[in-house]
Amino acid sequence: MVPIQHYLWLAAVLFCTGMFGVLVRRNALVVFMCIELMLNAANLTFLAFARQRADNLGHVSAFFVIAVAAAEAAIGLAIVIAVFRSRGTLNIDEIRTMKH
Amino acid sequence: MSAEVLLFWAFAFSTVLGATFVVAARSAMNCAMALVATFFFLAGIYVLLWAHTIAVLQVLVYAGAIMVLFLFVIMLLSLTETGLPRVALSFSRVVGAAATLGLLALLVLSIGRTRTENVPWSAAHQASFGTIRTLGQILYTQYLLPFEAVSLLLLVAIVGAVVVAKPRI
Amino acid sequence: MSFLDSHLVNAIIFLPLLFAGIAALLPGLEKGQIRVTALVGMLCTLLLTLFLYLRFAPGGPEFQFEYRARWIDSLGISFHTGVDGLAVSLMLLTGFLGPLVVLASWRFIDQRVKEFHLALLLLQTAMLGTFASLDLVLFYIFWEAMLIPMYFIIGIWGSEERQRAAIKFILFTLAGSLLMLVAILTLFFISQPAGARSFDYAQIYNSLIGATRELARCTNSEAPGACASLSPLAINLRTYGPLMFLAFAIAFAVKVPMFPVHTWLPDAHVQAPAAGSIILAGVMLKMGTFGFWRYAIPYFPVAAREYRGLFGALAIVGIVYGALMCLAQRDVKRLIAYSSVSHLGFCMLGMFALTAEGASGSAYQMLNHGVSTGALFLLFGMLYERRHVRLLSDYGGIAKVMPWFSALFLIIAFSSIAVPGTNGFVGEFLVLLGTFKSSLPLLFGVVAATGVVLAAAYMLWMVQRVFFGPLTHPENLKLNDLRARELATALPFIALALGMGLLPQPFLERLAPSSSLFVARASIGMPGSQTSDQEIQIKVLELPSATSSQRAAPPTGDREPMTLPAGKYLVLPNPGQKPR
Amino acid sequence: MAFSECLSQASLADCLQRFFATAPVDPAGMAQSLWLIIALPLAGAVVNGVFGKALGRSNTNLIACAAVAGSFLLSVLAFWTLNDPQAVLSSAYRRDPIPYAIGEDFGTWFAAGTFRAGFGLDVDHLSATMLLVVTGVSLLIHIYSTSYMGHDEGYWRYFAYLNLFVAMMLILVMADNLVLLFVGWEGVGLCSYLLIGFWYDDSAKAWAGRKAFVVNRIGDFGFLVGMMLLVLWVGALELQSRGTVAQPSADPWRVALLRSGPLNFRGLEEASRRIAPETSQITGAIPLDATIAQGPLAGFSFGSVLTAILLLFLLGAAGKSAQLPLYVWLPDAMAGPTPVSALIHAATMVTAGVYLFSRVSYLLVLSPTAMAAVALVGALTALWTALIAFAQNDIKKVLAYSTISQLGFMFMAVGLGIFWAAILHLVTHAFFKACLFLGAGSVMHGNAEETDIKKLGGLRKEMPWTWATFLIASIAISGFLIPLSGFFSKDAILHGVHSSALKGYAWVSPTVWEIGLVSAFCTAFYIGRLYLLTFEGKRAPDARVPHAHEADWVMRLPLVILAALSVLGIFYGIPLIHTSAGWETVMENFLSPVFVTARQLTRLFGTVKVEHEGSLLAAWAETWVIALAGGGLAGFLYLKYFPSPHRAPLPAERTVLHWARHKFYVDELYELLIVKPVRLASFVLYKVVDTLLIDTIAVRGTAWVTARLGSLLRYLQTGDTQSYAAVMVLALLGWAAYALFQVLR
Repeated sequence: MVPIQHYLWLAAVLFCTGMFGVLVRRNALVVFMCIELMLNAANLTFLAFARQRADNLGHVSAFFVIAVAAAEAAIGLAIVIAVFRSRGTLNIDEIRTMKH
Repeated sequence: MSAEVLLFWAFAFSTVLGATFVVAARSAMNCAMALVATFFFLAGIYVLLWAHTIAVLQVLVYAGAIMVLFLFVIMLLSLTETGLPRVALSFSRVVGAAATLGLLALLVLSIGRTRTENVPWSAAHQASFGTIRTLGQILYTQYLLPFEAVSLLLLVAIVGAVVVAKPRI
Repeated sequence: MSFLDSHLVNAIIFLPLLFAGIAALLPGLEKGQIRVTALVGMLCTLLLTLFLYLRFAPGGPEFQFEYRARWIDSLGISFHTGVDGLAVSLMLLTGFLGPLVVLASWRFIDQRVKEFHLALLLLQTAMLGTFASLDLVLFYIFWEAMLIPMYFIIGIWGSEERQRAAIKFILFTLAGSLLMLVAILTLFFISQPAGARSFDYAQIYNSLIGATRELARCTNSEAPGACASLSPLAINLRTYGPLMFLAFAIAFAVKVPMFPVHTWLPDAHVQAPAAGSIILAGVMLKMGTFGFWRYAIPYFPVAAREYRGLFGALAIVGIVYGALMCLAQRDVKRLIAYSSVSHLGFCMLGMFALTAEGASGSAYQMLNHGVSTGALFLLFGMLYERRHVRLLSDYGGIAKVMPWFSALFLIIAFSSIAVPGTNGFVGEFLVLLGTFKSSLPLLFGVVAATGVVLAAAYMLWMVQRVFFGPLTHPENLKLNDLRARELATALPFIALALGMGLLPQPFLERLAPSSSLFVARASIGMPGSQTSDQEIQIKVLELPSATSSQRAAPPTGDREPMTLPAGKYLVLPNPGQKPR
Repeated sequence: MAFSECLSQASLADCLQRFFATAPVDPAGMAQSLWLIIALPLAGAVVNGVFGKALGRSNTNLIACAAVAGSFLLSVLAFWTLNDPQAVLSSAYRRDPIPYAIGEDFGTWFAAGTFRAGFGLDVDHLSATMLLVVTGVSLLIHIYSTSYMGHDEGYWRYFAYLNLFVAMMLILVMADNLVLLFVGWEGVGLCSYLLIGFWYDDSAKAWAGRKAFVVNRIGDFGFLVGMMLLVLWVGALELQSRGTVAQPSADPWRVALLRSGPLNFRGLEEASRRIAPETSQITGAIPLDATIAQGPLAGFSFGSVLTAILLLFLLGAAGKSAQLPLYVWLPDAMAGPTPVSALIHAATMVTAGVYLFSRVSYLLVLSPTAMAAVALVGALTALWTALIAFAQNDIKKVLAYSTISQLGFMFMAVGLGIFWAAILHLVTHAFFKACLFLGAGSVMHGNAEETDIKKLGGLRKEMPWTWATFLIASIAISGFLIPLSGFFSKDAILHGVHSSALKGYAWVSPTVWEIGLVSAFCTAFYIGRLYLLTFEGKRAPDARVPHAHEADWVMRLPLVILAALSVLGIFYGIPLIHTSAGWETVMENFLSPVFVTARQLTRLFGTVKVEHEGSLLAAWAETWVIALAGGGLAGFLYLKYFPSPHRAPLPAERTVLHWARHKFYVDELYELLIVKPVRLASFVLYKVVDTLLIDTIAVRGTAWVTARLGSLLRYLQTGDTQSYAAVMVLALLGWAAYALFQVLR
């Protein structure tokens, strides 16, 4: 019987890894992937608690998360393509359009 | 040391390993591959949590659809070996990394401190838990509106993706 | 109250909006259609306002044609509209200017015609709403909504320096109105007990009466114990009343504009197209005086009396200073703009005289200025349309080539000089009389009267430079006189300028009750005045089908004075005196 | 009863008496139709102004003249009606009806608070006299103008303005309250502005118009403030005297004050009756030096405030009637067409000030100080401008200064309470000065618009009609050779001035009298000079046209009529009527009902003491000698002027001439002291306060500071997504730590 803490620990580790990636990597695509990691960490937590409380709502949430992740990926990748077209690079350091 | 525990540790270890690869790998292609692996292992963990449906979805949607999308993009932009230098140190990055580690420590600490006995595992497993039928029932009755909303979201996402990605329609 | 009475005001307010919707559906290239639509909309509004004006009973209750609907109960905001004598007169003025403005820009505006007329119609709705709203939030919404279309009208269809002028205009006004917002919120919180709070104009006022009396008693008497036992509300008023008054006052003073904060006006006027200038001078400046009249002074009479000398002095400085500025101008539109500063000085002076004559004169002066200065801008707009220059030195001898135009301009110029028989005279005479009758020093009146001389000096100087003398510029030789459309635009102004000068009584009758009430409220608690709460209380409709019994509107009709709902009043930190 | 059958019973004199003393129309009906007198010219103005161009010249002339003729006839009717004993005005302000007056209140004009101003017309003998003068002279001048302006393409504007002027003047004359009078007061100023600048494409002329209006406005400022103070004064009087009467509500004066306003003339007259010296025992009367208890005027005494009010009115009157120090506009006003100068700037408008003071005579006699001021202003003006008139060479300028000087005479009379004499001189002056101006007009007309008298001369033979009428008028004004109307009216003034003393200002009347005599001498001199240089001698070598042509009969007719009138005016000036008080002139007797209150108050307060030392005949002789001397000197100097001045002027004379020719540099002085400083102040204020202080430092400064602060904050905005994310993480970390801390506690 694995205690729930283990699952949570795993989730925490995944989340932080993903976040680390988001913060340090410079390749926009990789940053995206790391975001997916974080989402999965969230999913894991949901499911763990769902399992613990024997409550299906956790699954439902996870379901929605996946759906949203799909949408997000689609848009995000489209943006990546667009940016690459215009800038010819995915290096975040060179994409500073938020600065005006 | 039951099979469950054994499997958990196996999956958990490989998941973390995969995640580390994702963050660490030089070329985007490798990252993607590592991510696929990670998703698979996570799916296993989900199974351990009796979330069969989600596990299946995980494999289908994530490992399947989304990652394929990623790979397509990578190939399309031919980023395969044009590895950028992995990290360029900058103030914000250092701070961010430090903060992440701090957060990790904090989470681990707090999770460890939560006492188990007042959060016991629920009673014996009922057959309906986590099955597609139950999920379907919930989704199509109680959560119909969010469900539809999500479908709409996906539609918008598709259209948006097309609009954004295409130079001209 | 019949359906018509209760919905007439709303109909007036939202009719331009409706037509804006129609115009929005028209294709942008169909300039003619759009113009006609806007014109028709404005005309319908004018007809309705005229109907409202005639239907308004001078002897009746203070606020008529009320409409009140539940809106945001949780915040005590209700959709409450209604008109008193002043509001209905100013609405008539607004409605009157509407169609003329559309006609005035018939030829001049040729790009973005659709957007322009949309802006005009929205502006009309916002202005009418500002006059008619009886709920502070509603008022504030309309008040701010006014800025946006005007910003675009100046910024898009203006002349060369338009961007700067538009930004200056909006920044000045916003700076003021944000202060006002703060004051409104403070008022909302302190004036009424928790749970019974409302943004309703009347309820806030009625709940302030008692405390104001206490405060007046305390400030009037030198006895040491006079301010001993003040209610928490009175203490709040004592500490924060002046601040809130100033917040309101600054917001309105910018709009008026009063002396130190007037510099946005010339720029805005010079840059705006004729239509913009007409509305700006005709209606928007009245928002400031109207605000003083409706909100700043009645809500905080004690504070207002405290600062009376200051504002009176500023008004007089405005009169003389504005006139002197006119003498220094080389640009016709600037000159007219500064003359507005001078004229509105009279409005403010009459208001702060706190006498019936002064108040009536001030209110009448608001209408006059709308007509006269509006007409000046209109007429000069016609000239500008032909020559596209503004400097005095670019004209001269125009009377030779445009006799009709010159005749009309001369008449309006004299009405703005306040020659007896034109509208200007009645207003200025009453204002001066009120000032002399008031407790302000006699010198105020005397100095204000010098404005009469200066007005003649600068106006005739302008007329001289533009219309008389030899035709020096060859471009002016081939100017053609007014077309039928332009004549039709200008003649109503002439008719009104003379009509309001010879038969002012119909207008004054409607203003009289409001002005007497205004004076009574402004001089509440003053040694001279013996007005009972019952007389000065504002009686409005109850909130329909009140679910929460607490937020009951003050009694309508002649019931016994309302008793304020008991409850916990918010007590702000009061340095100095401790609330008991 | 018909005239004929009357003759069968009574003597001719009685019948004439009775005939003229019976109203031709029902007085009440006349009163109700008084407005027509104003409406006719007003309608004419509108029609001519709007359709004049389309109507054509002859129609315009017809309409203009017909309108004025109509109101002239109505005025005659009104005048006639007044003589009827049953023409009584029942004023709301007093119980007993007022004899020899008709009036009608046409409703409220505007009202606010306790103030009311009404459309009320009120005709008594004073107004009626003015009515006849105004409408009569205007009619003649209209007729004259039809020929004079015969070739001007702006004829329709001209007649529209002229009609409008007549209407405004009639409002001024008939108004029954000060506010309505002010309408006419400013209205005539407006019309004079329009007519002076009639030829507006000559900027100098247009500027002259503006100068006239602005200077008038300075006067009107005084008038306006005076009115305000008068309202306060009446209010204070009402309040203060309230306690002294039995029941105020029954007092018609108090009731009417609220119902018909405080500025009604009858109301003011009634108010003046409420003032009494503390010695008298009149119930409810307030002593003049009582202090005002409350209100804005608290602390001042009624007398002092009244004096201030009257002095302010004096400012107004000085503006309108071109007295010191505001006379400077009138000479420039000669830029207008000559008939306009004759009508507005000689006969009617400029006399408004005299009319005003006669109107409020009952107030004026309450304040000796004000009276002294009026008299002195009049005297000084008379002398001052007469001196300037010496050296002017422009025929119209000479007449203009002579007008100012004659107005000065009227002010002298008003100032010493001899109102009837002032009005008499007003009437006669209207006749002969209009005649002179029209004559000058015809001279210019016949000499190609030549106005320099040094370039005229010898016109006697070429323009006999003009010459004759001009001569008669000159004699009338100067009293040279034979005494005519002007002589008697002027002498009535001088004699009255001489024989009356102001209370507290005993030195005033002798001073004024002497100045008056000197001015009379000057008058005779400059008029003689004008006449001689223009008509006598030989034609000037540098004349524009070799031979002047006489005007056509349309222009001659008014000249003749006016000349005749200025002769017939004599009968108003000679004491013909014997009353209890002794011999009275017709005018004095005729106007006595108007000034009855003033007389009573004068007697009550002893403001003016009249001691008849010296007989009238002696005074006449004296004045006549002076006139002869002046005229003689002129003749000695100028009779042989042409073809060339036979002698060079003496050095002293030259300096005098030099100063006089430049009008003593008064215009330049005003320019330097008033106009320039105001302009400078406005310019400096605009540049320094508005542009620099407010706009640049305050507004732009704020903007600048804001911008700097903003650009400082920009450094935080790197635009690097990851650094933003890092910040988020930090925040997350913070919250997590906080949460944990909370959990552990």
